[in-house]
Amino acid sequence: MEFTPPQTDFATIGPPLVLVVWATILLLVDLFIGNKRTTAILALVGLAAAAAAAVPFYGQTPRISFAGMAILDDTAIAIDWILVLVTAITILFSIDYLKRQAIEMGEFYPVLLFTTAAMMMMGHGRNLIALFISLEWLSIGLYVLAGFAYPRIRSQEAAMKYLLYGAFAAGFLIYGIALIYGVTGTADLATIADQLRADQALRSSPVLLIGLGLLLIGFGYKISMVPFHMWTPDVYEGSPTPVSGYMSAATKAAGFAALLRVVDIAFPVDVLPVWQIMLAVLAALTMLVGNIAAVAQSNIKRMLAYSSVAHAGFILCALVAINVPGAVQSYLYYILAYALTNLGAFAVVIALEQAGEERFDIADLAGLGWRQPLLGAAMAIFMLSLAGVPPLAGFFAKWLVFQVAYQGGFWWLALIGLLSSVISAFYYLRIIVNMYMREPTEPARSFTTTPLLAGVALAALLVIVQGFLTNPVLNLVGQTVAAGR
Amino acid sequence: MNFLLSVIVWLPLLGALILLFAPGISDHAAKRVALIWSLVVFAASLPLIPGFGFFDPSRAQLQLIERVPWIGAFGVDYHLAVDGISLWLVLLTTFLTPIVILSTFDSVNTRVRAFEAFMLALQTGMLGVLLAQDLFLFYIFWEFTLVPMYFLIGIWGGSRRIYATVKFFLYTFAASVLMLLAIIALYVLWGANSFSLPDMLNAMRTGQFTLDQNLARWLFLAFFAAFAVKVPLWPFHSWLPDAHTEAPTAGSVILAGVLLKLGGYGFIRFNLQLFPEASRFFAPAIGVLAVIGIIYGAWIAYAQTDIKKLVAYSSVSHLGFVMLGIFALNPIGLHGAILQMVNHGLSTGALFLVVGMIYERRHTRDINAFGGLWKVMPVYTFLSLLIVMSSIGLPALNGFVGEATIMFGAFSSPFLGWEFAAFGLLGVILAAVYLLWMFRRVMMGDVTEATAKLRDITRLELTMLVPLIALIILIGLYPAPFFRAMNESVTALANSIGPTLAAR
Amino acid sequence: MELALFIITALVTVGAAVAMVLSHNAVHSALWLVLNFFGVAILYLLLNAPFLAMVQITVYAGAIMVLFLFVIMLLGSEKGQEEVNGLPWQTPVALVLAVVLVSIAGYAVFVSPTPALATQSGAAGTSTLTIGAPDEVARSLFTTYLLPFEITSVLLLVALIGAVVLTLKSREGDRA
Amino acid sequence: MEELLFTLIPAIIVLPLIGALINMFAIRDGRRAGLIASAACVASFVVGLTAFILLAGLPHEERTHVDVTLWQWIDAGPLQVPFGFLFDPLSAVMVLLITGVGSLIHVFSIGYMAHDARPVRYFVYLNLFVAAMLILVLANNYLLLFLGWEGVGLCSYLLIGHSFERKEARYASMKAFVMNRIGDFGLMLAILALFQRFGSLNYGVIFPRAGELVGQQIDWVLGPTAVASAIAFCMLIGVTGKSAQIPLWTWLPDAMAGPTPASALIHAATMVTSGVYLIVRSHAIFILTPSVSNTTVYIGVATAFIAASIAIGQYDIKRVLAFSTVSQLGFMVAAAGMGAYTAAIFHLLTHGVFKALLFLGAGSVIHGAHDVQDMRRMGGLRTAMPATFWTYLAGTAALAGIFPMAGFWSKDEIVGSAFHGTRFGTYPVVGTILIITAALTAFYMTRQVSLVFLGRQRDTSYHAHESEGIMTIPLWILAAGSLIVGLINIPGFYFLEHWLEPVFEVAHAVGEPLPFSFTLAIITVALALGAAFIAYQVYANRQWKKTFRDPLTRYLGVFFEGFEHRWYADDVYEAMFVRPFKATASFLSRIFDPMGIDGLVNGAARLVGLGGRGYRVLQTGYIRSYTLVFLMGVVAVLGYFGFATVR
Amino acid sequence: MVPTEYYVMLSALLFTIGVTGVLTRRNALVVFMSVELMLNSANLALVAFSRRWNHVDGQILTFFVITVAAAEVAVGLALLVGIFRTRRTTNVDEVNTMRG
Repeated sequence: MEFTPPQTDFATIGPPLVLVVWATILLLVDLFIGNKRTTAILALVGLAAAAAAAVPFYGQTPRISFAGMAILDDTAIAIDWILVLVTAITILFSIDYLKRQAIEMGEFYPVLLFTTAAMMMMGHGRNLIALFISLEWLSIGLYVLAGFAYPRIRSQEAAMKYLLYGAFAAGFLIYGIALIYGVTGTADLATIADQLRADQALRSSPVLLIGLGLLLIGFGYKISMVPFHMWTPDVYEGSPTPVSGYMSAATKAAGFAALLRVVDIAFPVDVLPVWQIMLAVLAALTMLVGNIAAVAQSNIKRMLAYSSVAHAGFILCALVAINVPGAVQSYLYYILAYALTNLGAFAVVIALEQAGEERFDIADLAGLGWRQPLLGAAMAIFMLSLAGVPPLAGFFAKWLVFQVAYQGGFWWLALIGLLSSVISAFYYLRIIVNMYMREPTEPARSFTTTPLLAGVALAALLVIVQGFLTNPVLNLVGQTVAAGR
Repeated sequence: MNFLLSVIVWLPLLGALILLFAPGISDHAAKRVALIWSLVVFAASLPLIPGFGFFDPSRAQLQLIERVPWIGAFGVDYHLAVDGISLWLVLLTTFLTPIVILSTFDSVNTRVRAFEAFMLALQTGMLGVLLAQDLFLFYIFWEFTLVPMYFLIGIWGGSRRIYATVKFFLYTFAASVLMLLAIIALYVLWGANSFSLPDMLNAMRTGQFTLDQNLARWLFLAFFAAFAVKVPLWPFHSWLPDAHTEAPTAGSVILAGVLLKLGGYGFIRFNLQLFPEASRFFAPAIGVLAVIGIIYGAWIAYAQTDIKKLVAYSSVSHLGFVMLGIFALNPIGLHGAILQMVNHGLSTGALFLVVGMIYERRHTRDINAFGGLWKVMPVYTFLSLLIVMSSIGLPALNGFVGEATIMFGAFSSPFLGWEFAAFGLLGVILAAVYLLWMFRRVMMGDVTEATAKLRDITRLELTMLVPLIALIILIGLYPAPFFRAMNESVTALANSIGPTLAAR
Repeated sequence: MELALFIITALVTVGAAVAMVLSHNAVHSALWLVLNFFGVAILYLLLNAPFLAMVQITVYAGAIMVLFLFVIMLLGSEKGQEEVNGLPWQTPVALVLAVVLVSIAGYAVFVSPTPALATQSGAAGTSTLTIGAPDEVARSLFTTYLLPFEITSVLLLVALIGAVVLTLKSREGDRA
Repeated sequence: MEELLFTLIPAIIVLPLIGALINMFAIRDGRRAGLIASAACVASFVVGLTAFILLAGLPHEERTHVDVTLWQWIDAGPLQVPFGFLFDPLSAVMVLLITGVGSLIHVFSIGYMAHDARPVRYFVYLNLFVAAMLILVLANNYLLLFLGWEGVGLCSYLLIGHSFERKEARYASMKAFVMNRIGDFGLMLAILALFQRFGSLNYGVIFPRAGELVGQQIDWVLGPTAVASAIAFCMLIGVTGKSAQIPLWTWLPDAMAGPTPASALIHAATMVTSGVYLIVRSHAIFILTPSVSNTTVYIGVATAFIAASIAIGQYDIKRVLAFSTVSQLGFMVAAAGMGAYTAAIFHLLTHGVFKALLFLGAGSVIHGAHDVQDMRRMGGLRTAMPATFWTYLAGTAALAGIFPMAGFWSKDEIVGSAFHGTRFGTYPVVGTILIITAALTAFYMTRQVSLVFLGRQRDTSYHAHESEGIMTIPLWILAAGSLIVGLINIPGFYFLEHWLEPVFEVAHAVGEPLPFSFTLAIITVALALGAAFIAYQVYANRQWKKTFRDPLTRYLGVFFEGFEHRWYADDVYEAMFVRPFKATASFLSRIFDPMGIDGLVNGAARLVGLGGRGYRVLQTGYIRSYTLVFLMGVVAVLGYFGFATVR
Repeated sequence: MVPTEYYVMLSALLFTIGVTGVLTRRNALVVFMSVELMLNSANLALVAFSRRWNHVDGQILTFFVITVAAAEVAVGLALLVGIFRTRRTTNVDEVNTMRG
């Protein structure tokens, strides 16, 4: 029985590979490191290496390897870099937080790196199996991170809910993959598309469509698409705050990366437009439900959770019309803008969160803007950006995705998106109101440390700059999008 | 290529950043720095006055064009230019800002640096709105103006400031996003990968870009929403009394003085130019709303006991005239509307200043708490009277010139007609009713114990009011140069919309 | 013959599944599930997948279910973990939805005018035992599916660390 | 010569303005301010007189072309309005009246305002007023006329509200301004219409082309209406406002709350006459529309009669004069409506002189009686203030139309026109009413003189004294004027008629000189004398207390109540307009705006908040319910996809 | 030969039973078992399809699913043990401190 070694171009999975290797080493090295800050710094180094691993291939022809399982194109690299950025900032935020909350364990950073690698694989995957396993991989990592504050009850509850929900959703996802496989005989995204192109009957097969629906659901729950979002607020609230921030930024990026691959490569609009309207309705629901629910929140983490649901809806607007020129760029642009902004917002929460299990309410922000000018200003910038106020990144992002949606023929989606972003402005403004326009009831402590402030400042700066540099940022991801299909 | 407009637009923001970040600026110094800075900006804008060789009033087209590609992928340009329509509003903005900053010398004593910085940032936003010729750039400035204003009301405002500022923000924001959708629609429909307004208009004129009639009307309405709320046109006005009442004096002045004008400006610049057919179609309806606003605002102002609220409702009424002038869709109406925007900025701005002065003295704005000011504060009252009369529309003062011109426009407009002018004139009567009622209660009457020891106007306050009053009188007696500078642009615009005079 | 075997096995697996869901005792549920796994393993055999059938029995019915039983015993939670019911109306709704779901499936598989699942005569006819033979599986795993395979290894590593982290009793500086 | 004329005309206006500015910024002393103001006004009169003479030196047909444009006022595309003045015979006589009578009033004020709290301000207003009035009559276009029109409104507001500590002054000032505004509304509408029809507002463009309006109609809710009538009617609204005619007349009696000399200037001699001036100026339009002209006549005559009847029932010395003014304005408006434009202007001029005299006389009385205005508290002042008495008597005779005083000539011309007929026909009923009104006039004036000067002083709590020379001299001058001013249009010579001819030629509105009717003259004078005699019998030499009831109460009953309460016009207005207006304002402010319009806005926000809270109920915290929702989503999505292709 | 449809229907049935279990049972351990049942039924469908296409891909997928399930169970049970330590319950309905 002959054995043909597979064609393995490790460059195609360069960044995740580097991270996995580095994380494994770090896991071992950590045992001998007393100061966990060192571990954190080493993790940052690993991230830098991972980012660097993609540099030589940026702007090149896409490379496909591992029997078509993995791809390296600019989209993947962009996702990698976004993830590196997010993870790095998360690490900056975590260092002191973990210590203060007395949950400092060296394993945190390797698990974070492993999870990040898994997320990167979502961007590199070109096969439903690869995507499924990557998704499970990152899910397990996130379960661990969510429950990292063991034995805090909320942390445990978050992990538990996430895990049950995730496993439940995984069942649907794998069933969807099974059905797709059943009708097309393949799990390779590009081949699926070829089959669909070739076979008219296939395109109207209910089994295929049900499979597609299950795929959308299976990935959609990860990005908190309504009505598959209900885990989000509880998990975000209960998880250690840096993890919440990380989840809101990185998991979304990864989930959207996978959705992009699935929808864009396997079910292109020109072949199978039927999912568009479905996804558009879900996007509208996501925007509305997320924003409306956030209005009634008083706990800031829950509010940010619902806000992240809403933003998933905004990003979906671009996905709905992904066939439009510039859609992928806009999509990624939004993911970047959103990731930076949301992460920054969580960082401010981190800076203010006391040790223990107290709920952190919006009212606790009172007077922050004057007590901590930099922190307050940064938070204000994040909130305005999330609300979509120019000239911040969030505005440009919204403009791009709504323009894409409009161009794709979904003007009503853009309209709903715009109106729901007005609703969103209400609760974002409430944060600013509390920070600047109310006097504090009691002198609140804050825990601003250098790494945290650095992270916040970095995020804020990027949020401001991204808007003005919209063109370069768009070009960053725009080079080879078409070729990656 | 010259950079005059860019300098005017960005200089204030630079000042704001300096105020925020430069170390060691005391509150006291911050006021001075801001004042000097705004004066510099004003000085920089002075060359725009016709006759200095920068702005040529004999040309209808955009002038002093600055255009640089910005977001190439989507054809967004950094594109500034000025023409007769925006010229005076630009100058009004640069003129009012130093006065407004001067008004903070007495009235703002907390977080001064932030206040002045927001004020300057706001100026950049407003100027940007007036000068941007790229739809997208315009929108950015348009939305950006909300932010500093939001903070100004929210931080330094009265007791219900938070409600007021959130309402202000959300209401305007909600309406503006509709405009964003319309802008996106225009971009997509045109398909030329450009947001440039002049280019788009050119394409429309040459027939390269035609809009379906129904769609154009919808888009018109989307723009209408944004501008109508900003103006504010009845019945979209309800944010204004709250915002005005709660805003600090400086905020009210700039809000009434410039921000509201951006709505009217937007109508002229965008609705009229982009959708001439829809403008004609909707002109009577908007005219009706404008007239209702004129009467309604005046009527309701009469029932107010809060002076600021009264002035706020008077703005609703006065801006109704502006809308009437705009949708007369003829050169006279447009002339009047633009001049009336300037006038309202001067008069109502001054009115808010005047109200602020007694608020500083008494810390109340309740009309019933005053009386007999004419006796204890004669100079103050005299100036107030002038301003009130300007607001009432007394001939020989600026308000009359604008309102009368608008009325001539509306009366002879083929889209409106004499009924609109007649009902609009009712508003003129009512203006006298509520303003004189206020004047009677506040300035006339016997001195009460509370008002007996009030100080007459200070030199600082006089410095604020005198330039305003000088312009009020100047425009009242000799508005011709103001009209002439806008004449070419306005006439060209009006001619592009359709017939300008009703058949006799 | 084959059909008869299928039907019998199917009935057993479904019955075991239902019994698992209905059992009040968690240990019983686990045992019913084991039975279900066995039934599925038989179906695997019917489907020319002997290797998977073995894996099913050893990994699923063996390792995983033993782990389940172990935890049930450890926590003593075979009974009495269901007193609190926060959602009394949940069960009927769930049943209705389940029926709808099965109906959709039935429609898609059998009724739909475009039956995409019809056994493709050529392919099915030649279906042989060889496709599921261990060597075939191995070849695929280490060639085509090398990447997922490697990912799986990392996934297991993460799960391992996670299991440790989530239950570690004491840690440095633990004050909580 | 003509150049000189051109430079003089702006000076007429600028002089009082300069006076006002000097007083405003440089003068703090009341007496000095009075002198400066008077000087400015006198200078203006001198300039005006010079200009008048120069104008008279021009050939007949050139007299209507003295047109000076200072600068382009409004330059808004098609709307071109100059800041320009027209010095034609009509404006010339108006200028002389305004500056002439104005000067005397200024001088008188120096004395009268000597003890006032704010004399400087007063003189500023006075000068401003003169300037505004001059702009009104000198404007060469309607918009500039409107500037003066509203300018005098403002100044009257300021003057009425001069002693703003007094409640009635505050209210009266506002009432005056607002009522004037209502009238201005009509005038402005007329101006708008004129522009729309003619594309210009200049008299020089409009009047020669006024004939174009014939046959033009507009359709509106009341059916087709002639454009000329519409325009004229709108103007008429303006006239009723400014000249205190029905229905906008109630502000004028209240306006007596201002300082008495101001009343003399504004509410007697000049400002209120601008309505008459407007009709005469716009005769080219009015002659096109007999219907509106007739309406004007009826309004005038009704006002004349009603106001005269009210004057009978008043106790306030100034209020009697005020109603007399309203009544006399009714005469003028009626004359103007009939097309007897010269008669209207003639009466305007004579009335300007003798009404100023009467008001100043009343001022002198009030001044001498230490601010007492109630005639019941006076009586017998003849001895204390003889100069005032005699001059006042002259004024009374003039007003009552006693030969040979000025009022006789001018009133007679109006009544004569009514009977003799004009281009619109004869008005015998109107003429009769006017004669009766004239008799009433003699009655109430004699009543006043009797109550104030004759008999004995009923209230001795004050010591009455004669006013100083600076006040009495103007009285004497005006008394003389009351005698001679009637000569300017004396039958047979008709100086005024011929002087104004060029003005009316433009629209071919020159009328035939009215033949003098001795019968009519004798009847009117006899009636007036009879009425005066009755009044004298009733009111003189009685031993009343200071709170007596008028004896007419006994004879006239409710009618006298009606006189006394001004036919309840204010109450009716209050109930019909003011209260509903206030109630509506309150409703809009308290209910409609916050709950209706803003309620929708806040309601939308509340709805979102409600949605948010409602959603929180769904987010139960039970993972099982989350999975249930998940499953619902699955069913929905699969339901769609399962059946998406079947359709 | 038994048609693929039958297998798919069977797997759908089993899957739905598993779903019902997740939705109705409150003992976290039984919920996990129900999830395993769901995954198992998906596997059945995969293997059936594998036969249909006559290649091994579906079976490989099944293999991965089993592995993933195992890993998930490991983490999940560890978490359950942890929760049991702090709360003395495995009833999912008692784990609801966060809501709204």
